[in-house]
Amino acid sequence: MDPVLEVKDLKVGVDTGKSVQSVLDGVSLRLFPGKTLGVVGESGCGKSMTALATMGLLPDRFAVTGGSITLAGEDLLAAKPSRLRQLRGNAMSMIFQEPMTALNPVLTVERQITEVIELHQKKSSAEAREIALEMLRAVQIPGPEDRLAAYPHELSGGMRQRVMIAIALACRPKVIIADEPTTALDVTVQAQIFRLLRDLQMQTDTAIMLITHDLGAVAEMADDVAVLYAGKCVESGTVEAILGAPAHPYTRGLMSCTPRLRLGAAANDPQAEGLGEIPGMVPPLGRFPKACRFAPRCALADDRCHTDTPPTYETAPGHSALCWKPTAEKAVA
Amino acid sequence: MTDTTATLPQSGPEPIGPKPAHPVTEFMRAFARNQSAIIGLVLLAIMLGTTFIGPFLYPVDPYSMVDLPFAPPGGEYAPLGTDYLGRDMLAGIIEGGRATLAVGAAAAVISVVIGILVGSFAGFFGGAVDAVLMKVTEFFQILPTLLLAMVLVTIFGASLVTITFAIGAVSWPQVARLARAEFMRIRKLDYVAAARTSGARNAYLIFRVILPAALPPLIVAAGLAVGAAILFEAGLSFLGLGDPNTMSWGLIIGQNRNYLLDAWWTVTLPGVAIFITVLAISLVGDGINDALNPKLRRR
Amino acid sequence: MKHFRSSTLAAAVALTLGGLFAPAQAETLVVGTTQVPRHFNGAIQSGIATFMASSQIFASPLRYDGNWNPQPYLAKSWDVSDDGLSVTLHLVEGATFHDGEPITSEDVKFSIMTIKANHPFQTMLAPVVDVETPDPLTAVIKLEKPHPALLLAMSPALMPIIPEHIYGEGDIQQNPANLAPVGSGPFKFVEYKQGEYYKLAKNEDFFLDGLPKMDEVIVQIIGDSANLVLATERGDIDMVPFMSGIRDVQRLEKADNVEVSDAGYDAVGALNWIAFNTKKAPFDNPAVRQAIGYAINKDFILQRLLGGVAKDSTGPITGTSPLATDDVEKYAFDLEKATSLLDEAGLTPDGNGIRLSATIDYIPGSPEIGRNVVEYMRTQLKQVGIELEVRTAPDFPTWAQRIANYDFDMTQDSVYNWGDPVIGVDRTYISSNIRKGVIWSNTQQYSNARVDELLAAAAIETDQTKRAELYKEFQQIVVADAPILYINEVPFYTAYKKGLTHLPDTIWGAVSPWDQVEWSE
Amino acid sequence: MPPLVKKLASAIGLLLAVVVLNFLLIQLAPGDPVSVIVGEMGGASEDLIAQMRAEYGLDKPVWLQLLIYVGKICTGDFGFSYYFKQPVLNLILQRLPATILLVVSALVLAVVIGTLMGIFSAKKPKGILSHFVTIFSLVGYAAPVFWTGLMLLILFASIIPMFPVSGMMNVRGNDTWYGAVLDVLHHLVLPAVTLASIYIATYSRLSRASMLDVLGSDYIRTARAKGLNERRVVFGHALRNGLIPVVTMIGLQFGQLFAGAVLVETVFNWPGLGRLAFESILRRDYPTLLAILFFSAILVMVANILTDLAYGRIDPRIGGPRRKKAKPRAAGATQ
Amino acid sequence: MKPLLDVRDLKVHFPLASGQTVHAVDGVTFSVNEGDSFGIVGESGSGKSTTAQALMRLVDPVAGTMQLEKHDLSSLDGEPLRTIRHMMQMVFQDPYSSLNPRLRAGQAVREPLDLMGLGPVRGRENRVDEMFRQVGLHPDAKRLFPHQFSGGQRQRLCIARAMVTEPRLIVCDEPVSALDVAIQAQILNLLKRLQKDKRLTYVFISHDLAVVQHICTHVAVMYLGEFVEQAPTGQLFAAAKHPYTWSLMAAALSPDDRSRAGARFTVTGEPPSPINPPKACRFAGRCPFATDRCRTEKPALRDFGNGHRVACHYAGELTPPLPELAATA
Repeated sequence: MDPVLEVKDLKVGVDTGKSVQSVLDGVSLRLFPGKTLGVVGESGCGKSMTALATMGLLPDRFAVTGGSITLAGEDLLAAKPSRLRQLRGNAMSMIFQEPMTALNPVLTVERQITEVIELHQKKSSAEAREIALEMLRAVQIPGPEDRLAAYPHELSGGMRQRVMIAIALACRPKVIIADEPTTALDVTVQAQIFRLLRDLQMQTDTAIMLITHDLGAVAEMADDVAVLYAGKCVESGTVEAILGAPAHPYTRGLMSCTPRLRLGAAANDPQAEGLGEIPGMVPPLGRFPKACRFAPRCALADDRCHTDTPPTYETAPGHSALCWKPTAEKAVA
Repeated sequence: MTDTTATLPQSGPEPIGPKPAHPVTEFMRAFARNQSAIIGLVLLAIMLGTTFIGPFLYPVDPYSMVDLPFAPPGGEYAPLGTDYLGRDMLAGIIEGGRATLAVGAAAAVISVVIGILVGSFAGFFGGAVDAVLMKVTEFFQILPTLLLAMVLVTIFGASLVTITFAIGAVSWPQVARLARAEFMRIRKLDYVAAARTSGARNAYLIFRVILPAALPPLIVAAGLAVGAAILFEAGLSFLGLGDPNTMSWGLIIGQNRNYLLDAWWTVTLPGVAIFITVLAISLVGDGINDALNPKLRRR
Repeated sequence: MKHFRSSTLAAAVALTLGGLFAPAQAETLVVGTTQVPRHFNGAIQSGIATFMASSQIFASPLRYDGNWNPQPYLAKSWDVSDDGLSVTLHLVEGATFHDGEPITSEDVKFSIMTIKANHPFQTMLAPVVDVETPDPLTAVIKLEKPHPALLLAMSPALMPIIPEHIYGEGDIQQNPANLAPVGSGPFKFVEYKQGEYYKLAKNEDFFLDGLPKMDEVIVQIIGDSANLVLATERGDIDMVPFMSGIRDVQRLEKADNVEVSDAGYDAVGALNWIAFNTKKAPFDNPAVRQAIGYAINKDFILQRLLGGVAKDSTGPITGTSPLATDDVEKYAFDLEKATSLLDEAGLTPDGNGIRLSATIDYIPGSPEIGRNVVEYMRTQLKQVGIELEVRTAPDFPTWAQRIANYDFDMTQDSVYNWGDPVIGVDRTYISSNIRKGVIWSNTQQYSNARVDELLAAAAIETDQTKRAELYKEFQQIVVADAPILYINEVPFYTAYKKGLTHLPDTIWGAVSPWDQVEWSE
Repeated sequence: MPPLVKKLASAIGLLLAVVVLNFLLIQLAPGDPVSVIVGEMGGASEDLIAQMRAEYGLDKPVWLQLLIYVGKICTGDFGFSYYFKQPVLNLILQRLPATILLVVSALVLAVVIGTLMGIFSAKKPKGILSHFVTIFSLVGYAAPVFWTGLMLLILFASIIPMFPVSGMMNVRGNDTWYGAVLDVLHHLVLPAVTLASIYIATYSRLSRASMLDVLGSDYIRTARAKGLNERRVVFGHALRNGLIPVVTMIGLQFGQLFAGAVLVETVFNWPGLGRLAFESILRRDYPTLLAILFFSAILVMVANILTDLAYGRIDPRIGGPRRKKAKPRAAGATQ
Repeated sequence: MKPLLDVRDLKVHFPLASGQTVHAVDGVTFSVNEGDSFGIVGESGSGKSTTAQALMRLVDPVAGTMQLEKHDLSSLDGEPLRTIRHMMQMVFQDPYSSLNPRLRAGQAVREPLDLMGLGPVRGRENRVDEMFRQVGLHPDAKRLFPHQFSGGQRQRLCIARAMVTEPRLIVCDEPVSALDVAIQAQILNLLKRLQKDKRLTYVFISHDLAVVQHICTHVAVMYLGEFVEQAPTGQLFAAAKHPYTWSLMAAALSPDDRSRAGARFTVTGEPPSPINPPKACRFAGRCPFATDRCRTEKPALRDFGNGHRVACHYAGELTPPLPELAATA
């Protein structure tokens, strides 16, 4: 099967006025129809930049400096701005983190949904309204007829995120990029949103790029995973491979840092008490180590890690890690 | 104690974290990048220099007649011409600048002090205090400022002091609103709560914690208030309510207003002086504002 | 700054716009003024603004020519009894008010009694005891003593004949007809747009045949004199009476299509002077007052400050009055004399060369004759060691309050003669008119028994020559005593569009009927 | 609508305060109207003065004068102008339309020009255009308004005589109603532009700041992610949000606009309330002055209420009719 | 043993401009023993942060008592309140806004000592150094400004500031929810270590069950201003009895466990507004087990032994929809 979206060796830099700093350095991702790719990492690792670069919405001073992004065979980096506008909201759309601020406060729900339909599908406003209503039903908003005339502030956070999803799905895009779509929501609502996304994905065969810092969310949603660290994709593979047998020390560190809920009998298991730690923090832009970027925080790092760029090590077909010692797993955690 | 700390990673004076410049440095840089703000700063320096160093460089008595009335600029005795009494315009503008700037600065200080007091108490305490203070503010805002100032000056006499107080007394509501908004915003920040839990009294919270944080926009407002007060004074003088015994730019305009058609310089030149000064203040104010605006700074 | 019409664009735009807004040139007279009338009833209100309107709307028993000669108006003739105690007016026949009601002697009586009771010029009709009306066209004014000023007081500005049937009821001060007047003058009132203009229309039934010439008179009120000048230059305004701004006069003199004339206005007699508080040391010493008189260079004021436009004033009676004399002390500029007078008065300079510090006030509103003169004096008197502080009043009431309550050392002031000295001159000098709190009374608190005597005698002296003699002595005393230093006559000019003729150039200037004003071809 | 009722109640309270304050202020003033009238009459006797004082009620105690005044205002009687010899209400109603016309046209000019300038400079905050806009808009702000007026007057009424010098209408009259309208507009140009010139900077600065804010917001990113072009992003999504502070400012500034009108009306001889106010102050015509302050306060309040209504239309979060109950997030209860 | 903190029937209401009242905290009762850490878990709008603020007297309760040792926090005010503030300190959620940007790190930590006049003036600087070391910061960092620290380091500073007065009680309001997972682990471990070393007492607010389980000895589950269930940690996670607790547990995601994906127990809807909370069971509207009784009758907080209290009419009678709990039930 061909990937619907392929990011190859993407490089993004930011012009700080004095020099161009690397933000993303050779990120490669493949997104398949009907599948979900989880992109994980701490803040500052370049997850959102990857998403924005794909959408062609990089902020001022940020620019793609290398690599390619192909959407259904079309080179997005070569596309004209007008073509990109045609694709945005149509073939690819995006869901943002903050449903509170991502909707225009002064426009009705109807307007915000129909706008994208009228723009890309050249429908009349009556038709667009029908589709909008359909979309609201699809995202399981109760009383969709009433909600059309509502303003965002009249909706709860979960409802707003549903509206965002309705907007994103309105033109049946091939790809949806969901940038931390549930971070701002309560856990019970997060569960609802994830379920909804999965259901809709099954119906539409849309590919989803789920950007998250939460390995739990990855486990819940993703088929494939890419782990980003300091602008590099340090590990990628299927969700089973990565969560089951993480190869990169960073991935393993993240796994150990995540507190697990222990229910039932496990609740009183004193063995599970400990919480792992990754010392230090993600290096800021422009201060990325030269060789392995994770080396300063890595307990396994030796001199080689600090001096030589690590190779891509394929632990299994489709599962690769950017590390000198991918097999030294489990030795430390 | 020591055994636990030993195992913790010690973050040294050179934290690994991002090392942004100090806000003040950052601010200076942003300001320096703003060309119009720099132009404003230069203009302001020129005007201040003219006013305060001018008398030493150009020691002509602004009150004495040096030439025939209405001698045009470029004349032998008065480079910028003379006014209706044959007094030197340049000396008048140098002399008038001091009063004008003094009125402007003093009135701005008055309005800013009242405004900050009212605004900070309203914003800090909220509730009934806020309601009462804001009613008072609203009350002052629905009265046309100039009219009110005219009444005040008429009642208490046209002297620089009363004019200054009148201007200050009618222009504080804007500052108060700004201060209130800032206080309301900042008092919700956790570090204010933290200071309270650290045992800070209200006065400490208001003046030592919140006020310094609210100050930057208020400083800009104060700067702009100086400009506004200068214009205000000019307006009063134009209407004949200026202090006749102290030369100010507004007074020069007001007194020569009737001769505008025949002696353009008598009105135009002090007008230009006001214009440049207020323009410079505004440009600098805008520059500070922009430099303080993180959204703009990042660009 | 001459008109800059060479710019084709500007000219084109001006033409287009001018075409759009072209005025209807039909016999309309647009008069510009800075004065805002409070209302139009000159029987109870003084001031140029009201007089100007009132003189057009109301007719009066007499009117004057340019040489102080009375002319018939509503009264086709009049007789003064030999004892001077009664004046009989014979009214023209068939004259009517604008509402068609005939004018009778009852209206004359009503008007005179109303004026006596309400007009601010209290001395004007004070000797009138009664008006008898033997028949509708005859009115006999009865006086308690001879009153030679009466004839001047019957001028259009001062004695409008107002219809009793309109103004007779209720409090005349609040009569609505004050703002919508009904008179019998050459023009009828049409409308008053507060603060903008008032419009008058030709009185078709005017009792003087063939008059007025104009179909319509619009008096446009432009508060700012610079604007008025601009508008006149542009030709928006046909006539500007009572122009006193020196620069304005000079500017309009240079304008292509405008003429400026100072004809008329003799009777108005507006004098500009510096008054002393003669009860306050050291100004209670005539020598000090005289010293200041000698220390001022009046020539500088007249030529430089007032641009040669204003005439010198040497005494209390306006120079053009038949009762005036120039045989008085002239106070020629003489600093030495000034200093020696000051020395004599015991005012010696201190360490800083200051002999005396005093305040000087001025009437707000007329900067050229007020503030400028005073500012000049401040600079000038420094030379003789007198330090003046100029006190500015924000508005007229503040100034009036100070002066009327004797809270001043010196003040600039301008006071009008209004024709006969009895009306406008006596009030300043008679000791019985020292009335605290009343402005334009004898606020100098000047008191001289001989002056009181002379003025009392002159008020009832019917022989013109003898009367002039009495006034001559009065003028000499007052000028020598110097409770007041006379600076200049306030210049009144009329600016008008070329082609306008028969302008009001009588002794009353523009506060007389404009019935003969017309456009020449 | 209870909020509106509340607003009105508060407005009435404020108006009452305005009346009381002004009355008390003016009591402090030196010189009463009788001394003015007497002065202008050329002097009068003590009897007449006393009589006039009684006539105008000036002999009563201050508090009684105030009570009488407040009572009369409640019945719509604003007293009798000592100076102009007519009911104050007449005077004001005659002048009010001119002022409203001037102030509203200036406001519209300032808001439209200022906002457009603000939007353009917000789009490219560091561009040449942005600097130009900043400086240009500040020209009007930094120059004293009367000075601007005088300069425009000389330029466009004398040197290039395109516009009339003063007044609101050609006194010679107009033949047709449209001629009259054009004539008024012709007279309006210079005063309105002058008055607007002060506020263009305010609005361009404000809309620039708010547009900068809005253009950086999440929902603008959403709009771009929808594939909208820049024009629709700016005018369809950003503008309405960016206008919210502008609308607030309109309400807040109305009082100052009115104050500016005092100067502009004086310069251009515009027959409005502002000039009347100036004349009344100089003439100590207290009833007129009080009524002007009162009416200007009403004007400002009406402007504020209109602003609030406009607010509700622009920003659905504030005011306006609600179909369904919103779920407001409680202050302090957020986490 | 007398508890260190004893809260009874605490209520915090906020009036709105519209005249309505927000029932942010509506009668919560709990006590915390010295050395324990009491977790309050709930979704946004549940009132858990307001509870924390009320404990710190940053907001004023409308009813109830809060006894900290011998002091009744709810009745103190002004100066008396100020003088006991050193006994209780707070760590805030957002490390960026909880440090005054104008104070150097050292001043920030020292400020409580100066303001409350704690300890000898000369010893204060040493005390600050010691606090820096305890939270894992080098004392040389005292001269830096907050913006020169990372989020995790700032949170360490906040912890140092909270501990400098040697408080009896530290209220942690979501201290790690703004941090990345790796930093979160560092801070959690630090808090835990400090507690163990210094026998600190925490009230720990969080929306994350796993975090609460990790750090707390007792847990209360809060919903719409009320506690619906509270118990010692082990007991709660082994045998939760309230459907709402179950829904929170079910919604928690784990990287280890993909099995429940898709088959997860979820409740519908979102918490209703705290302005007019339902009169009866506040969770009834979203509860899949709700009956008419739940919608009309307010469930009492019933004790199931060992301090396990549940506010549900059917507590103990329902089968948990979570396999782990069902196994132990």
